[in-house]
Amino acid sequence: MRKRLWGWLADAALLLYFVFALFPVAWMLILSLKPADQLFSTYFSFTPTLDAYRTVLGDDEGIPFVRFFVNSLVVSLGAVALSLVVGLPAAYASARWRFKGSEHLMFTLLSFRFAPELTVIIPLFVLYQKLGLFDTYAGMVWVLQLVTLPLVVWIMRSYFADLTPELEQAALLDGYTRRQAFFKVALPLVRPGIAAVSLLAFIFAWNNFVFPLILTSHEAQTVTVGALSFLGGDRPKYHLTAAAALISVVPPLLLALTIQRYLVRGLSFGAVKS
Amino acid sequence: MDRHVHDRRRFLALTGALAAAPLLSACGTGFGGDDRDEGGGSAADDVTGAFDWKREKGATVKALLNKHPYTDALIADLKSFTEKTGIEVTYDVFPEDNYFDKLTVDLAGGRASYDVFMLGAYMVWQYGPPGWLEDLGPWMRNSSATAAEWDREDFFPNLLRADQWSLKAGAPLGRGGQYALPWGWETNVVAYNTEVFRRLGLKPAESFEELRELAGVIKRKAPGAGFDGMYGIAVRGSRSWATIHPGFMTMYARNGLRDFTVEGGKLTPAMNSPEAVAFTEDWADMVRRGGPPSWTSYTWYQCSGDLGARKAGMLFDADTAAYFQAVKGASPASGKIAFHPGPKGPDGSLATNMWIWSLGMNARSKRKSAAWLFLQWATGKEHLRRAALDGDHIDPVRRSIGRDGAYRDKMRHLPGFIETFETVVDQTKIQFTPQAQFFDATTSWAAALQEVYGGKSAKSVLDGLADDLSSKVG
Amino acid sequence: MSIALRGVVKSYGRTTALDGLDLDVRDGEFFCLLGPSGAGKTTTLKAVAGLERPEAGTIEIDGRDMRDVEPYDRGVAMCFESYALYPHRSVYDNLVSPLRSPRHRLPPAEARDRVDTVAGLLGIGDLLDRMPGRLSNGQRQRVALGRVLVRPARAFLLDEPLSHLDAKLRQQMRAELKAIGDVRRTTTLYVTHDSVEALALGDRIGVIRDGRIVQTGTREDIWYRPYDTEVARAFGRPRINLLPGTVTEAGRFRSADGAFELPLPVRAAPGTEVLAGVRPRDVSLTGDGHRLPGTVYVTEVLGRSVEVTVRIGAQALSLVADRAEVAGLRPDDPVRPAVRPENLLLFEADRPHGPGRRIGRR
Amino acid sequence: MRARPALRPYLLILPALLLTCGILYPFGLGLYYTLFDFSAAKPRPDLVRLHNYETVLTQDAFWHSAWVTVLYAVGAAGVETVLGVAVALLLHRSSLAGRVLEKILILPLMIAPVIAAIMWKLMLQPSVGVINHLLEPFGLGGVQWTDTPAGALLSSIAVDVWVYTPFVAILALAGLRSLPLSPFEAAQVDGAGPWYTFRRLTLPMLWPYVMVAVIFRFMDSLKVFDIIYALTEGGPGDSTVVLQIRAYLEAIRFQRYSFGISYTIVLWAVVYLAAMVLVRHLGRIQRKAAEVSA
Repeated sequence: MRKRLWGWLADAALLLYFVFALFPVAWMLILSLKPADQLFSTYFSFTPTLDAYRTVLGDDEGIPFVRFFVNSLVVSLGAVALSLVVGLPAAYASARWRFKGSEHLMFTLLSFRFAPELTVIIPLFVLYQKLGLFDTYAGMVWVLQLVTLPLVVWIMRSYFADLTPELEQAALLDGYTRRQAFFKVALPLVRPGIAAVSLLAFIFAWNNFVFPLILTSHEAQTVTVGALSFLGGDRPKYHLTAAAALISVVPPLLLALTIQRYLVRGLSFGAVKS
Repeated sequence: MDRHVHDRRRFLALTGALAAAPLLSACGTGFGGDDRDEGGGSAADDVTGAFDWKREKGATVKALLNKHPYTDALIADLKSFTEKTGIEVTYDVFPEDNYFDKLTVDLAGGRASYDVFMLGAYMVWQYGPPGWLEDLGPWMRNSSATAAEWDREDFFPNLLRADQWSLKAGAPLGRGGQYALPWGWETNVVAYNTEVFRRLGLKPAESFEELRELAGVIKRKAPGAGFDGMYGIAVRGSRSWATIHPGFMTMYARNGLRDFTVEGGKLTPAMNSPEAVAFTEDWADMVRRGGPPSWTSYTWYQCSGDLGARKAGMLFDADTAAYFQAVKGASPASGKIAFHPGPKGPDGSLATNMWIWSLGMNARSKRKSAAWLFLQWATGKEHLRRAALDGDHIDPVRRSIGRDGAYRDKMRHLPGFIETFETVVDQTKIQFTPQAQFFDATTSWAAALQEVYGGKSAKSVLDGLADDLSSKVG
Repeated sequence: MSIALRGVVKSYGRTTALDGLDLDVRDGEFFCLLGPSGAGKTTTLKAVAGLERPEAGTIEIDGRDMRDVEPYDRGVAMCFESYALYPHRSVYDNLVSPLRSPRHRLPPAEARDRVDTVAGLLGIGDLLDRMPGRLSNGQRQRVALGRVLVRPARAFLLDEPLSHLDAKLRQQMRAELKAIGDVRRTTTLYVTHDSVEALALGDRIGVIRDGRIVQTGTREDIWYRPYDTEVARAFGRPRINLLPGTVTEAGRFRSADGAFELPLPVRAAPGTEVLAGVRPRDVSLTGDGHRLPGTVYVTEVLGRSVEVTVRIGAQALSLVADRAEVAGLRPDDPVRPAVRPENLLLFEADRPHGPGRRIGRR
Repeated sequence: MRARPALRPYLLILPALLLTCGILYPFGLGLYYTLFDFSAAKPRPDLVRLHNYETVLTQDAFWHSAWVTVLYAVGAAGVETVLGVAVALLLHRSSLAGRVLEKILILPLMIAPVIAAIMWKLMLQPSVGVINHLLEPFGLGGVQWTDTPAGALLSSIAVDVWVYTPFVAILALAGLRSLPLSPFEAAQVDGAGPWYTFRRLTLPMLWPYVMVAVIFRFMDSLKVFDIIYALTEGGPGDSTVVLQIRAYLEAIRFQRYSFGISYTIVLWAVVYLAAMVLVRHLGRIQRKAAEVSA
């Protein structure tokens, strides 16, 4: 009897947290369904409309949100892909060999993750203008490495460390080269890790705000900056921002739901075994 | 100075190999405007011959614009500019929250990403001294570059003067270069909810004391009279430079108070004079007794939004802030908003501070001639009239539009709008002392205001502020 | 193919795995490397395979220095203790993996034949479509072995291939392993911690301890002439009896408590502290030899034979006898087990820093 | 890949190294700028060496901001840890509700923090905000969330907690799922109570997972910017001016580039050191946890 009471209490507590966690999202949904003139005059009873979504996806406000959406996809996927291409070998090397400077390099990489964006934003702006990277996909993909590369290297390193080296050694003795051993044996076995880290890196790249704000203007601007663009003018159009934010949740959410199982594993591996 | 130069050279030699090209930009060509030919005269002098709108046919002008109804009106009318001149206009629009960050970094980066951009008159003080803004004076004066129909005399003179400065801290506006052109503007007055005034039998305040009283009365009585959650007066309160310049600075100036005193080119903070301290205390007291809850988060949007949502009885802010709530169908309060010049100072002063959305030209632009044609058109009678009538480009910078019958017809349904505008327009000017640290000074000022509102002694807070500023501005 | 290691040193951080190891494996022989865990057995194998790079010393295969020769160029096949089966590939794909590699590539049909042959040989022909995760330990072990056997190799390196199997299966596999023709013909370096396995399989045995080879020799060498008490203890179950005592003036062994004396087959300096070793199977209740007076302490049935522990003074001596011989014995019954002097091994007493070495040659 | 084996790890790491240098370069440039008195007012800067740092470190404003930053980081990371672990424990009981809720746990993490802060600001708005509207029936209608120094700091932390608690919870949940079963079975056989099991088994073994979350969150919240920027802009007064807000105001709003960047460099140094200490600590507790589960 007492046990069941505790069970109910626990469920109630959990429910309470989820109310806290989900209410703002629900509220955004409500906002996004409100007509403009009922934004502040109503709470829960209003005349629902999909106008906000039509406005955001159309170009009525002079804000090409669909283009920003595509930009975000290109830039985030590009950043994740580059991080994987560059980060996987590095993670592999640092997991498999102890060599001079590896720990320093790893830690420096990690510290990027925690570096204040403002340190680099002005130098980067100058640099990008000079190199012609300002407002380009390439420029965004490069700067987003600050966000995605440390994540990829640190989490994947743990995955590789977790994988017994004997599998690759067996491949070497089977007559494969190191490169083949890496691609045919090690890589397929850390696929869950790759899935998880890709999702995480994708989310963080997708949600980044400061870099696209300063380093893009029109061609490569992303959804975060785009969603905020609805807040100008005579009145802030919160319903449009809410709709834009909800639309921009779709890609990471789809990604997350498809590989949720991997995600939990991915986080844990990267976390503890480093 | 010599020592510095020496040091710098040695340091450069040491680290030169490390940082190569962008490093040069740090000390030389990149930041700031020192590679301009400053003595060599204006690019405007290169324009000769008869004026021709089609002179730059085929060129493209790039504009950076703030998300604003004026901007919407401009964008809607761009086609006619292209038809008239054969110049294409591309533009980026950013929300106001990030607009100036974007513009500042862009200008500081020393690139000509944008040929023309929107800016406030205050930004001239920040962007002018580093040489980022083109002096438009030579362009205006060159009859080969400027059409006669542009009619400089048609601008309200105080607006044109507000964008002129000699780039010297403390020097009054209206002298020196023309660093931007007034395009749209706002005067700061009181707007109020006629419904609650009628229900409670209230009249607009004529003095600051009455205003404070009135705000308190509304907050006490309105909720009981069917105005759920209504408070007295909405004024800005967030920790931002933008908190100072509308209502606060207007009332401050009407009380005969100054931000700085200038003596022999030296600026001394004056926001801690005994009169200023007393006024600041009164202002904070008004907010406490009749202002919005969570005042310290209040920006333009919260203030105007509350007036529209019938949460605020009065708004002491830009007339446009109320206008956008007052027009038909914009908000629950539309049709029930009236305008009033606001309380007078002790000596009857209606000195009013203003905000001017101006258009400026990038000193580094490579298409200045085309950019000038664009500025000329955007501030010209033809576009501004269309923008005022078809769009929401109100508070005209040109007298001809203020007198225009169609415009007056359009505004007439807003009680008191035109009367208020005409009452204050001649006394409206920039009440601040021009100086490059304007944003630092007003941001700190807003923070100080918040502290006074939070209960700290106004004297000690403002003394601290003055102390801090005197070293920075001095 | 012969394998030779000379002064090989390998350490991981602060722990030294190989400490100047010397080893010679002759062409075609089945060489067992025996030692406790952590002795450096696996490291030795991996060094030979080229998977670990020694810090010092040389490794030669057929007289050729293998420094900087990549693993896939060394022509050796290795079976890992962990089996190292590719968990994401089927048994067939695991087996055929070497034959698809650039080095050993065979046309698919030939590879298929070869895999079928090996699978048949190991009795795993019906497992080919399974994933390794769904196999028993014994099956995995066979697959691992199969992956080694499927390709041409100049040497097999087998790392405890039977250790994870239960006793019965291990015995069976041991027999099978030796019977496989390829294994019989090819140089094989076999690592184990099980002395029975080593004795059963090895043409020669190397005993490794703390990263060095303690003793190398045939099984007879190891059995009859162990290098020290630890090697002696490592071989034979029940374990060898090591009785503490001293050498008397007369060159005989006297037990530490003075309860008995034994004649010694070797000469040793009088007064030396020694351990006298005799294997339980070399002690009998009924046969000839020097008889020692004692009482039965405990008896333990080992199947057809029985281990009897006899108390002689303060010493315990275990012996193995037929069940019939001990049928009537009860604890505390007096017995007189016989030890033949020629079966006695004499060791220096164990010291804190190491086991006592065998005294004398025979 | 046919290189000398000793060089192999370096070859593999080379692309990352190059990219790291590409990222390091602007950092170096930023660092270089701080040695000058570079601002809009002074486009031809002079070398001032460490003068900017001297000014930063002797400013009351800096120490105030540092203090606020630490309060924020400790508060946010602390609450997120406790709440995240609690949520993970509750979800781990694997009721049906838990399994459904787990799927949507990650949702707040997917909304850009800056947008989350704006939405919260809207909800916390006292006059038209929905939160006070909902609290009104309970007689709590007039809460002025961000209007007092303490309230503003707490509100910002609350938004941080909303966004990032799922991050901690997911990590902790993953940790719980990967704990070995045998110690728990043993404890059950020994008749240990749930509290004892939690304190002596679950917590020590879970701690490394949680610690990683704490490190990430603590480091991240030391450099918080967007949430505060969107919610309070640092007000009221100076009560929520964290270091990055100050740096932003100096470098971008007031255009004292060198000085503003100096702020961020100091912040980075602090974060770097804190990370070093915490990562080392993490190594220690990982070893300890290994002992518990062994």
